[in-house]
Amino acid sequence: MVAIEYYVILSAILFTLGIVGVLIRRNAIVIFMSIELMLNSANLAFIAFARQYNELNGQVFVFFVMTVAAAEVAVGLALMVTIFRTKHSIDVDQLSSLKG
Amino acid sequence: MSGYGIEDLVYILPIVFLLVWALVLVLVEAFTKRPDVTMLLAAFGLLAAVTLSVIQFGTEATAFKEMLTVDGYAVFVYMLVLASGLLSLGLAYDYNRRMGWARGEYYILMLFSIAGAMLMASAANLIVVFLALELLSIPLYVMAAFVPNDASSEEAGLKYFLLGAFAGGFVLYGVALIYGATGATNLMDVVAAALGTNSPVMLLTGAALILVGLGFKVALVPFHMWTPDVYQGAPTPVTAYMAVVAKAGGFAALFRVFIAAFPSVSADLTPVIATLVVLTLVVGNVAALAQKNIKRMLAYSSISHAGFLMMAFVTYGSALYADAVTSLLFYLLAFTVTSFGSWAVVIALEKAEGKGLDFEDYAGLGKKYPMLSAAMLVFLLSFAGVPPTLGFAGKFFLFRTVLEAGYAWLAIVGVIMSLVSAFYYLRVVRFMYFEQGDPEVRSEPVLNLVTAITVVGTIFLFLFSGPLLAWASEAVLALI
Amino acid sequence: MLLREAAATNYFNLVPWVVFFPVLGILINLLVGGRLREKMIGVIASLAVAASFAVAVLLALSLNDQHAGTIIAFMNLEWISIGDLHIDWAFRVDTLSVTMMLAVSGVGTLIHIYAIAYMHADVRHHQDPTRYRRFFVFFNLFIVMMMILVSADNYLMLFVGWEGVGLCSYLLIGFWYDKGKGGANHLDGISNALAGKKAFITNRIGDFGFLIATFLMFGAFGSLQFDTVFTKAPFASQGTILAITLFMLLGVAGKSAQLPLYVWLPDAMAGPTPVSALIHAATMVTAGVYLVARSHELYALSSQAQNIVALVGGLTALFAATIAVGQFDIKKLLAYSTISQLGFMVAAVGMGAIVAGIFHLVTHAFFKALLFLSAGSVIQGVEAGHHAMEHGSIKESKHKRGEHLNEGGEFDAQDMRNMGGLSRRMPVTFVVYLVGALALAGIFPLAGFWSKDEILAEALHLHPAVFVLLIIAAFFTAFYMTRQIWMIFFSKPRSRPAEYARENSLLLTLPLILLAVLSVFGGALNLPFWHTLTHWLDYTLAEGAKVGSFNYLVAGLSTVLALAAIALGIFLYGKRYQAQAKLPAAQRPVDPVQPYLRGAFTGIQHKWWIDEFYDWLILRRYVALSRFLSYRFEERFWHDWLHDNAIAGSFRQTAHFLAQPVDLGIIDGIANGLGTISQRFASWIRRAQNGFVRSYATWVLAGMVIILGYLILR
Amino acid sequence: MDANLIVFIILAVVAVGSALGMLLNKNAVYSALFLILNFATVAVLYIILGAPFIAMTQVTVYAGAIMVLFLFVIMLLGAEELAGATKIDWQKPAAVVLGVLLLAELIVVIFFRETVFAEFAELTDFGSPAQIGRVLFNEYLLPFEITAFLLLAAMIGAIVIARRVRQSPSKRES
Repeated sequence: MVAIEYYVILSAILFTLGIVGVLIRRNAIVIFMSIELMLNSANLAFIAFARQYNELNGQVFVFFVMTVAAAEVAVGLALMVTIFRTKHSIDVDQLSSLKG
Repeated sequence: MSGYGIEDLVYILPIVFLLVWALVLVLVEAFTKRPDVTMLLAAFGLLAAVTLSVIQFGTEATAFKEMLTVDGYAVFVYMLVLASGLLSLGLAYDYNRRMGWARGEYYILMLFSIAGAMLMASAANLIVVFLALELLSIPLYVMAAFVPNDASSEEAGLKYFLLGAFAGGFVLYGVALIYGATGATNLMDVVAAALGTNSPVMLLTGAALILVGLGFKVALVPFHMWTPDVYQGAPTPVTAYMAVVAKAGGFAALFRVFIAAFPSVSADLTPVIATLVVLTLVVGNVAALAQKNIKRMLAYSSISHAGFLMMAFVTYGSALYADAVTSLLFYLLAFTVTSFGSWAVVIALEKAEGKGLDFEDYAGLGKKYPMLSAAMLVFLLSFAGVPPTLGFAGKFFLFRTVLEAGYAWLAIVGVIMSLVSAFYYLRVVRFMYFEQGDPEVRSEPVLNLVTAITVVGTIFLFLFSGPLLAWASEAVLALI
Repeated sequence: MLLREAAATNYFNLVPWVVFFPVLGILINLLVGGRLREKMIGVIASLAVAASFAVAVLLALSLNDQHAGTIIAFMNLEWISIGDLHIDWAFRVDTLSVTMMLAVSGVGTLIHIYAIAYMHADVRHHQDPTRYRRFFVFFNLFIVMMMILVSADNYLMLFVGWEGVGLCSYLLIGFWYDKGKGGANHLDGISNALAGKKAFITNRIGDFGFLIATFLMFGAFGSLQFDTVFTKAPFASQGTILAITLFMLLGVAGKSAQLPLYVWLPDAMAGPTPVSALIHAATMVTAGVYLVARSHELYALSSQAQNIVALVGGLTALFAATIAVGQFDIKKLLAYSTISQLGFMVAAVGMGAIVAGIFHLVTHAFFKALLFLSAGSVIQGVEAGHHAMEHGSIKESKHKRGEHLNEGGEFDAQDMRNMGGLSRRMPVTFVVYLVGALALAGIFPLAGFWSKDEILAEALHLHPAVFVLLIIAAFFTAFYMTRQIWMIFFSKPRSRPAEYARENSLLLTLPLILLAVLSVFGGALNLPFWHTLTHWLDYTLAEGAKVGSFNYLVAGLSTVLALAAIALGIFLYGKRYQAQAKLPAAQRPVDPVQPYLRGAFTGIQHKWWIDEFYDWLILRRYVALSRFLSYRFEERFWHDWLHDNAIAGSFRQTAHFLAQPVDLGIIDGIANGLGTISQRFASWIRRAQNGFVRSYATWVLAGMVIILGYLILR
Repeated sequence: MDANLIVFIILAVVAVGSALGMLLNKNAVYSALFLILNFATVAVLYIILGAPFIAMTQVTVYAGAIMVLFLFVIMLLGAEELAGATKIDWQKPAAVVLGVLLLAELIVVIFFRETVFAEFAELTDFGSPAQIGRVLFNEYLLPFEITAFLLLAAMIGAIVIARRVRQSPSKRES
């Protein structure tokens, strides 16, 4: 069996990649996917730790996170559709009229 | 079979009632399509929840297998956010009708969000903190983007959503790391496990991630940058609502989590917190000096108030934490009353969505609308911490707590920054009283009522700072 | 825990607000007053004092439950700490201080309201409406200082208030510093600036005494805190106590206008009438009485000191009452009456009859404020008549022959010889004036009857000599008030302006009516057999207040004397005055009493030449000395520096500094021109706030990385 | 080398590679497909870690439902690729540097933590639907209920935003 550390480090890598994705992509939908990747990496950590502690709490948390992700997707995609209707683009760099 | 009893529901009756009432309102709205009816019913629901909270006062219990703690602290925040909800309804009702997009869903979403804030104040389990945070935030994303076909509002909504979800990811990963470090997410178990280790770096990292995520919600520098943009773009009643309720919920959770779960690492975290406080105070106040739009100015001002609120936090690990929470709750109360008042005045002057929000639009207000400008003066003085206003009492107790804890330098920074803040508040006063202009104000009954209540509250409650403080200090006792 | 303590259930911790509310009024008026409508300035100032009053009421209610009162240290700050001297910025809440607070802020509120209307006319009369705001700022400042004085918990804080009220008094006496009558040291009036200076210098002498007393106390007891001083006093030597109390008496004589330092008060009437009413009748001048009452434990230790204080009070009471008989200026007469009544109070507290003294202090505040304000109403009524006459609405001969002009050759609206018959033209003022006069004369059942009789009754068994002095003074009191009433309100108008005088607005008369009500019922504070005030003050006074028995003999005697004096007054000033007025000027006596008093009247009229005596005794010596030393220095100092800089200059500078930069300069300057650093910083922040959601996220990440880096490397 | 480790390394490489693919691909549709691959790989890891039920859910709900929704929206909007260039040039280098720093910090934290993990025992029937259900509805009933309201709120919010009555400007003015 592989040590739990490896799983946690994998989850840290995925978490970081998710963060970097948020920072470097302009497409709002891809940014959002990167956030999903962040949540997913947390899920991996939860499952790994659940295995470590031999308890199912960590697995149950993953359920909740998935629900939250689903809820965010519903709202987020709706927002993006609306923005696209108004601005005909989902480039976040073009959403910079509010500043200063 | 499951080990749950009716008492679990009774302990959190205000929240249960509010959520069930929101469900009822979904049906009512679906079948009547009458926003005003929904609004009235929502107001009734909030009032009922306030009543239930009053009954709740004095309860000290955990509910739902230690997922929630109901104590004076939680009930204080319940009342605060419920009252905020009522004031927000008052602000939104006239505004939404004036702008022509009144919809009943607005009030329903607000009820969900308030329930989220209340859950945050009660949450005794990190996973509940996360879920409550989402329940608070998701309706807010929608409300920020509520204005149809308005680029600013939609931009605000999307910015808030993306950054909010981003910060939510930090909180979640923090929870995961704490779970990994301690094998628990329940605050009691976390603190018990943390006490066994002498330098729990993973726990610290988890705590720091939670601090970042919640710090984003309450707008601490450098996690604040969404605030001015979103406050400016969102419809003003929503801005007023989130300025208070998101802060109240965020701070309520932050304090409970840190005091209950992370006292063992306070020595490591306190310098971080103090640095965040200083950054927040300086950036918030200095940036506000350069603003010309009143919504942005108030946004930066609310950032600086987050700094003041956070100031109480430096003592969280010491024996003085109870005083810190007392000052926090009191300051939160002061901020709530003052903030809603000032936003009410902003709404009164807002001609169309996004119009009438520059300082120039306030020129001549003092001559033409002496009552309104006097009210604004009171709010600005309270923001600046000038007696005899609630804001003064809030700052006074806060600085005293910080001094007691031995952070004299921090108190000095606070005092200097409140002096700086006086300048941008007084700029508005200058426009109101010393500049020539012809502002146009709509007199709307509900809005006027909110202004009147808050202006009376700002001064009148100040006279009863003592009893209020006593109340807040009782609220603290059962925190852990 | 500290916060718990702050949240006590009573209102004692509100006590700093009796001071802060007026401060707030000042701030508001300074900051935005320039842009407010004139009335709003007055309303704000009045509200500030009313709020102070409300706080005082709350304190009184709390005291009702917790009689012992308390000492509230403001923000737990140690005010001064030099060597052994530790003085807290502490407020004393006990029945005595709260009684004073109530009187000061209560009467103060009414006078503020009165001043809203009065000063509106007054600034126009003097053709400088810009000073309206300044007046209320000073007026509020006075309340601040008076409140500090009465709420002090130590002699040093009391001294701060003491000096502060002196400063305000001095600023307000010289309020129209560039106006005023003729040259210096004129028989009947001196220029306003000079009057201010006179008050200032006379008070300096008194304050000097008080300061020495303070030093002595610190030397003897090592503290200036009241309780500590009183605890240690019994162990000090007789000589020390006597020295302290007598130096203190000098301060009392200065502030409360007692012999021999009373001379400034009549000239202080140069200030606007609300000032005379509030500062020079109702409140500030009673500070001396309060000081003795507060220090009664010291005086109780030295019977000689008590004796001297009582005699000074008694002599002053009689002496000033005789002078009052010969005055023609409506306000000066009241000023001498005030001195006389202060003599009553000082005599009372000197004898150890603290309650009687405070009781009279409170009732006197009611009826003397009433009299002054009514006098102001009369003056403005006559001025209005004069104005109407001069500006065309009445085309008749300009002046009636025999009108009394002031030194500048102008019509004198304060000279009672120019009045007469005003009862029909100003009915409200007449009624309230009459109430005030009867209260002052001590007619049953008005307020003055009860308080004055209590003093007399106490004097009878404590100090018979003083009793004699006082009862004669009481007789004179009733006489000169009758004289005044008759000269102002009855018979026919003796000048054309008096014929056209008219009643003032309700804003002006309403406070008068309220004060009249207080003057009628004020005696209820300490009626015989109930002794409300006695029991109330009992909680504070060390050896306990003695519940005096109502002395029917004294009451009867004083009433009979008062009625006799009134009858005599009516006899002299009724028909006879009217008849004499018809005589040719050469045969006409200056005053109806002159034929009876002959030489004595000349003495009275010249105020027993005290001013001249002082002039000869002090000023001449002083001038000779200074001439001998350096004429130029003297001239420069007294005239140029003190007058031009200290009075005129301070007005201009203060007003200028406070008004201009605060209104526009500072706020604008800082907000628009921001210091370069903060401006650069702000623009940098604005640039970072570039509107791009991704860069915002970068900041969040950067913050996270730095925090984690710190936590790992720590 | 342990066979388990080899399997783990292969899966980890696939997971990181698909994440990088999502990150770097210009086309949003490919990004979404890479993310689905990533989720599927992680699901396999879940199975190894004794969470077969969660793995199922991951595939059906996450990869199956949510990501399909993403794809649907991308196609609907026609937003596969964005025109134009970014206006903030320093964003990418800053992101990479900060990302590397964060990762380094996290790795340090994970390796230098104090809680030493014990060797874990093999369990039978760990992570089965029945067990998860028992924990979910016993311990975590309240969070479960909260998620129900969360979904409801999100649903209402999505409907409010997406199904707006398109008003003509003149109607808005009135």
